[in-house]
Amino acid sequence: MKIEIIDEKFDPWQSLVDYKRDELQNNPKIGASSVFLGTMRDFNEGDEVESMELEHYPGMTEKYLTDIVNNAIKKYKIIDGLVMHRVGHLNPTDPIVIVATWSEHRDNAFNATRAIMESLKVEAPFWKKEDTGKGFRWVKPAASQETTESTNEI
Amino acid sequence: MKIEIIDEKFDPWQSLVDYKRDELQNNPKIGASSVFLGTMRDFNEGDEVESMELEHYPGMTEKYLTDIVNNAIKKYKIIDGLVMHRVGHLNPTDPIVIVATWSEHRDNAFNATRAIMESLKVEAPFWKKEDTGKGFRWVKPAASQETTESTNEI
Amino acid sequence: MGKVMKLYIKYFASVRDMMGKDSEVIDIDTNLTVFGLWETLTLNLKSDMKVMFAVNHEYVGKDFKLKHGDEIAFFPPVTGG
Amino acid sequence: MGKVMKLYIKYFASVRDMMGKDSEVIDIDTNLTVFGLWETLTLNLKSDMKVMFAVNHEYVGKDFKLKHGDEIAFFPPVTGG
Repeated sequence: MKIEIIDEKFDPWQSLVDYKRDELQNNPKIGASSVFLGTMRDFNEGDEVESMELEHYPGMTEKYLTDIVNNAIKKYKIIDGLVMHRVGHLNPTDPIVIVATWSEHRDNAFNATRAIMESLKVEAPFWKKEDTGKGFRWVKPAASQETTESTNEI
Repeated sequence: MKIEIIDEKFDPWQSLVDYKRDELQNNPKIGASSVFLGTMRDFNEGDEVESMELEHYPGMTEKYLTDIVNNAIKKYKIIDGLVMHRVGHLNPTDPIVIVATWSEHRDNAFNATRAIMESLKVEAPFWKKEDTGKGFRWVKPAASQETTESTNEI
Repeated sequence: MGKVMKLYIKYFASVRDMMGKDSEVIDIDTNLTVFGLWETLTLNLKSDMKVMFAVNHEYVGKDFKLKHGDEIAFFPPVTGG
Repeated sequence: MGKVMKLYIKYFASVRDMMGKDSEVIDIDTNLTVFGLWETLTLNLKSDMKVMFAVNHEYVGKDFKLKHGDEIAFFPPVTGG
């Protein structure tokens, strides 16, 4: 497993190839690899976005990413998983997150990568602040992600 | 769009990066990329597999792959799609197929890549023949894939 | 007896193994369906093989009517990906 | 009045902006829940901000009881990925 928080621009495919070369290249039990890459768009909620700051909670973020991938390994019987996530200053087209899973059969890898992304979106402590050119704003989560046991209005 | 049938071992990630560099690198409308890679295992249906021959129907295969990706572009409103598929002699751990889609939002890319793979499995004319060390055998499709309008028992 | 038409026939994978060849060109009576052609070609073979039909690179149903110059392919269910 | 305990508090993102600081260490009465602590800290603030609670890097519900030495974090719903 690989979990990494990265504070400068990275090449997600190269990172994937490097990891695969080291850990997985010669594993003939792998029949399926599913990869998701999230990249920064130059628009959000109808506005142009010039750049973005991505903040995280060191320690807790890594812990949750590790738990999320371990849960996917168990639930979907995948062979291995990887999550790499940017923090810091990002520009449009910059990679934000790459998630990869490896399994014997395609169903498991597809489902695991999707599940990791969905869990990451609601559990992993990252926060985005956008510069729209007219000022900064904190990104709001999608409506479906707004409630958890520990969310409270004050 | 890129559709390619490849008759020798290839590096799927490098192919992806090359295509992205040429066609998509600077498209700031892309927020999500979903990639599936199928690789050859050294086992199938309980038996060891030493190598495999992959055959296709030149002309029809490319036509169906193109139609499948075009349908996904329309249905899932993705920005672009890629399919590269091996034919010829393969050994365990060799890449068989890479499917990639690019979209604004993750839901579309996830669904499009999955849909392309499922359609490819039942529509694209490819056939696998395995060498189990005890002889050759044609691979049978999964039970769910066995019937189409034009399938008939004789 | 109708007009004679020329058909270009291809066999793939296990169907090719069964037929013992990968292609043939035949001249045959018109008003033939793809399944009719298949029955003609396999008259002397016993097989429970599932077969799919494609004409000019498109899947077709068993009642599809053939015409002069068609390329017809017979093959088992596909197993790519 | 119970025993005094030391708490290490962190604020992130829009919660940090509202609090005007990113962390503080406080000594406070025992028998406090995480929501009780939040109410104490925001007594003079008006806000309808949604806030999430984590104690020692784990999400907790509002009734979670704090103990000496805990690291408590307050932040808005997460927006990574």
